[in-house]
Amino acid sequence: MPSLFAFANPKRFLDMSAAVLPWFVGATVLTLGTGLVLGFLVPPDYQQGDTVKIMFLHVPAAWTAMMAYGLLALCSLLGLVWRHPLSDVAAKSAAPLGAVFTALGLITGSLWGRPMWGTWWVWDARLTSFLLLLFLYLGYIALWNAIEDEVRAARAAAILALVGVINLPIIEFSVEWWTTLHQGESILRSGGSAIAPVFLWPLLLSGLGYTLLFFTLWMVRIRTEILERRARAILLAGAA
Amino acid sequence: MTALSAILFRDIRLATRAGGSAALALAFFAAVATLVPLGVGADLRVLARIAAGVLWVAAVLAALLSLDRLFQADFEDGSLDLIALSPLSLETVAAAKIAAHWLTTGLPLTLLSPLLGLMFGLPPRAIAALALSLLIGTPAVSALGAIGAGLTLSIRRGGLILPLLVLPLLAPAVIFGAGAVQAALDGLANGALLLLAAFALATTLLSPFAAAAAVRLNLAG
Amino acid sequence: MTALSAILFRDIRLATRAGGSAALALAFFAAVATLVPLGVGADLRVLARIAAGVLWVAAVLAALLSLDRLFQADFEDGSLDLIALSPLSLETVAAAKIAAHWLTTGLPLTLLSPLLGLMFGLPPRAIAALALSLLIGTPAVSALGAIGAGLTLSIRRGGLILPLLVLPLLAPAVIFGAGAVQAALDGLANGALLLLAAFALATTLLSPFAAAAAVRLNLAG
Amino acid sequence: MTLQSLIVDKLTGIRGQRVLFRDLSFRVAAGQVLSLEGPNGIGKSSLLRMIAGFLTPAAGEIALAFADTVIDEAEARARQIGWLGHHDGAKPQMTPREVLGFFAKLYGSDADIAAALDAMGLARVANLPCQYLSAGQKKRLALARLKLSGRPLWLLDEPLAALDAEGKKRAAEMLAAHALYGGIAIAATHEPLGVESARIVLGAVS
Amino acid sequence: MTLQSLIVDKLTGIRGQRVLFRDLSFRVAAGQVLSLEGPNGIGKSSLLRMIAGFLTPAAGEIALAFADTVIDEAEARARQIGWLGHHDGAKPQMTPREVLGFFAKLYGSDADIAAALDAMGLARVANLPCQYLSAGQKKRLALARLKLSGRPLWLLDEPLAALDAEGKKRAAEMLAAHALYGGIAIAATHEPLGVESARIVLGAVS
Ligand code: HEM
Ligand SMILES: Nc1ncnc2c1ncn2[C@@H]1O[C@H](COP(=O)(O)OP(=O)(O)OP(=O)(O)O)[C@@H](O)[C@H]1O
Ligand SMILES: Nc1ncnc2c1ncn2[C@@H]1O[C@H](COP(=O)(O)OP(=O)(O)OP(=O)(O)O)[C@@H](O)[C@H]1O
Ligand SMILES: [Mg+2]
Ligand SMILES: [Mg+2]
Repeated sequence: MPSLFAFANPKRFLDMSAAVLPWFVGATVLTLGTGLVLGFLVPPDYQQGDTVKIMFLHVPAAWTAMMAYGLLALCSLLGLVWRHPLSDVAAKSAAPLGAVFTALGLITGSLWGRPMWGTWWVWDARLTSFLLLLFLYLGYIALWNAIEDEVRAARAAAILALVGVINLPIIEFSVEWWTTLHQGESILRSGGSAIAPVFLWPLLLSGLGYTLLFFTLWMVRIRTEILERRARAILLAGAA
Repeated sequence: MTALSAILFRDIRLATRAGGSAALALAFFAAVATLVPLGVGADLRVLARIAAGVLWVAAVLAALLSLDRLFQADFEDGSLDLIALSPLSLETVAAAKIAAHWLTTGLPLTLLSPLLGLMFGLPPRAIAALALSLLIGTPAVSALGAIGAGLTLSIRRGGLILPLLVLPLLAPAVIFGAGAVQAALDGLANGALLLLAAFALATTLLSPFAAAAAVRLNLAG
Repeated sequence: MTALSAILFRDIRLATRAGGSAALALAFFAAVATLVPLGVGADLRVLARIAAGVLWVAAVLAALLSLDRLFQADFEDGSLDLIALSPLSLETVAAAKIAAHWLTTGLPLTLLSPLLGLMFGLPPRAIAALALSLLIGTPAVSALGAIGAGLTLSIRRGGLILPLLVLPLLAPAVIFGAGAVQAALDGLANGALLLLAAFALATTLLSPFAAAAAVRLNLAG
Repeated sequence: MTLQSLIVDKLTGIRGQRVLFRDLSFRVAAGQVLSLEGPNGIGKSSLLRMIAGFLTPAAGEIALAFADTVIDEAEARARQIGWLGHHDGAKPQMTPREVLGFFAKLYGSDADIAAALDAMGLARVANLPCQYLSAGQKKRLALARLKLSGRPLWLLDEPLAALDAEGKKRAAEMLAAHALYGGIAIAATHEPLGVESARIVLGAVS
Repeated sequence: MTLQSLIVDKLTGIRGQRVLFRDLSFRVAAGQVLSLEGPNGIGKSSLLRMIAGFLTPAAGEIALAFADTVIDEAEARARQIGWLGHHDGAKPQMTPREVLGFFAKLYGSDADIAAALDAMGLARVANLPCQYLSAGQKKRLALARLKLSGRPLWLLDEPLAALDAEGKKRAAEMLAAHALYGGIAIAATHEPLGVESARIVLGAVS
């Protein structure tokens, strides 16, 4: 198993990612495709009706969004402590994706809320903390954009991301404390899942699909970022 | 004409550029609107009841946020001296800057407001009224704010004093604006929007002169 | 020790001078608190119901208002370079500045809050809870704000980004703070104040390090 | 209409309670460079700001004589002035090219930006955000902007500060050329301007 | 412990993508004044900020040799440095006396403030808010502060800019005295410092 520092070398990353990218694309299309197709073939839920199908778009989006912030924070830590350039790039590239998945979760969620709760939005614990998560992402992106100098921007954003993850559980807790109206952990509950396998498998599949989709897009963004920086370096070198 | 557009486009460019005020005013608006329910509670009936007031105040604050830099940024780096010597009258400059500020804050805020209206459980009619009232009212915020920005120009912590000067002046905008939404909420029509329009029109027409006077006075620094 | 107190007293002096942030934060707090009823309507039952949330949010915003200058003012005029070379560690400097900021904003806001509570028709018990929650909670605002101030140090329009960075992090403070007031209002005891205290303590202890780190990286300008 | 002379007549300048200069009178003819000298804090910058119309004189007249008219009113005088002050007027997030482009539009000049940058040796940093410019580079940018203002009366506050030898030479050439074309330049300075120039030395008022 | 020398070894400085200097090595002994010269934008200010520890070198060493120890770690080095940068570090709403008083406390100096102000000819404006000071007066204030920092290694960025002849003389005397008492001073400058000094001229890197 190659050490992190092996990946940390941008050049090596470009080669590796170039090799694996096609496979990721394939796997993404496959899993996400089947997951969603199965999802839309499931029988209407006895109480939720056809709207249940939104779940296959919504839940995975939510999962991926949260996973993305975890990765963002991890990369930030690596960048801050071990200073390898790639982790900065990785963190920077993860943020917009995470924000998009968060937004997706919010949108699909509220689309779901309309039939379920008769309203587009309710100030329920998880929705609210999810909304706050979106703000954390936006703040991170804003900070990156606002600071011209790349190294400085990376460090600053990293500090913010870390403060964010430390605070995230507290936010989650406080919001839970504030109110609870959203349905609870009904999938990964101890003592097996609460929803029928017909829902479960498509859900897990599309969950996997979303995850793969995230990693694929992430890789692409990192590659473009690296290449852009090289181009800029060459330009400036030429100018000097 | 090119001179005027030069200022207009430069300010818009600076505001919309990475880290510029436009996007951030939006984020501030949304963030404040989000914090309120956290304090008030999730009861949509209550929230709908206070949505108009809270969102209008939040919008005003979001617009004010970036107003203190309207002239000060140019003042501190010396650009304002150079602009003052340009063929443009300070009145024109002020007008251009007000326009740029509204285009980069008031307008985006208006466009975002329906979403927040939804989250506060406002019915469609009230949401329409909210957006409309912001569309009509936010120019007054930029305009009156510009006067404050001109007055607090030479004060380092001007950004702090600004809200004090401007918020009281903006009370009518908040009253009429929120009033219009309440009216739509209670399904009864009142002249709030008209009053708001009159107020906005008057302030927008007069403030460039007041702002220019304030700036001129501060250039003698 | 003298070095530390030098910074503490200097910042306090600058903040309490004419045009300093202390008085202005208060006025801003009051202005926002008065503006909201104008939008919401004068129904005291509704106002009392939302007082906790609105006042807490207003207090947070008032405190944030002056936070962006916490380090930036010293950064722009070169003082920060000189402070960084002083015998004090940046962590100590950050702590001193946080303390000074709280003493000149958080504390005054707390002292003013009962008055505004009255205006919102809060009963005595709730007013006490409001003041107490602000007393306990506002240090967290200064502390987390300092991190944001350090991060946005080198950004001209840092004052705009700061709220976006800090407000989400402050959600717990608002929730517990307002929660405590609600509890007092509904006459039932919940652990809000304790949770708030824990949150404030943790943030106040940790933030000087994060803030110092942020400042350090920005000095490499 | 061509500028013939700047006339300063019995000018008195007061800052706060302090009288900086009293009954100051002088005359600068077209094609002249005036170097304004005197100890720190004597009032050079204040005098320049007064001529520019930013400060109002406690007493006295400032007039611009043209072939056909005389302008003694501040508002109109401002339109004749090219300004180079202590602050560089360069937005940290804008590049030198953008800064010059903006001011060219603002002053209605159709000068060639690239050439202007090149003339001050800024070609290499033309697209670098101004926050990264060195002190001297910022000063050079300010000089480039002054030149493309196309105004007949130049007011410069310590134009040579922060410039290297080569930069000082370019600045001097700029002033010489401006004078040659019938312009007027007044520069507050603590070092020789490097061009043939009249001198006024401000001294403490009795 | 007395400072013996500053050693800069194979220092490489990079801003953004641009290499300012590569493998720069020099040594300044106690009692020496070094004048740092070179064209605009070559990297003088950057080098000073690097020695002060604000910028981290891309490669190379900066060390302070004392009679008993050697300090090569930035954090500790900072405690030996007196800084005079482009910005004056004077709060507009504070008076020169307050500014000096603050920094004296901060640096743990018990120097006589009034005397320090007088030595720089600032007695008359001692109680005037700094926003009203002239450019030269601000520079004089910065010099006064540098002196009372009591640090052995002085880093000065264009110390003479904006100073009048008499101010330049005082600055030169200050540097001479500092060197005499075994201190080290490095000054980035575009004009002769007026004291006996070693010179380093930065040039473009190949
Ligand atoms: C804007 C609206 C919504 C947002 C932001 C949202 C957010 C989330 C999040 C973050 C998760 C992942 C939680 C986790 O796995 O730990 C989630 C899961 C879920 N959401 Fe939503 N949700 C929204 C609306 C809805 C609605 C209206 C329904 C249906 C009534 C719904 C049903 C579910 C279900 C069934 C899960 C999976 C259960 C679980 O993971 O434990 N959501 N939602
Ligand atoms: N982020 C960056 N990207 C590219 N170049 C940069 C960056 N930051 C600074 N520079 C360049 O590095 C150089 C640093 O300038 P520095 O202030 O050290 O020069 P200097 O010798 O002090 O010049 P002066 O004599 O004008 O003061 C400048 O040429 C500047 O354009
Ligand atoms: N409000 C005020 N009250 C008292 N004195 C003031 C006030 N404002 C300015 N001054 C003084 O007026 C003088 C104006 O300085 P000015 O900048 O014109 O001098 P200068 O000749 O440009 O000096 P330098 O050579 O240092 O640039 C200074 O001595 C300053 O202290
Ligand atoms: Mg001057
Ligand atoms: Mg320099």
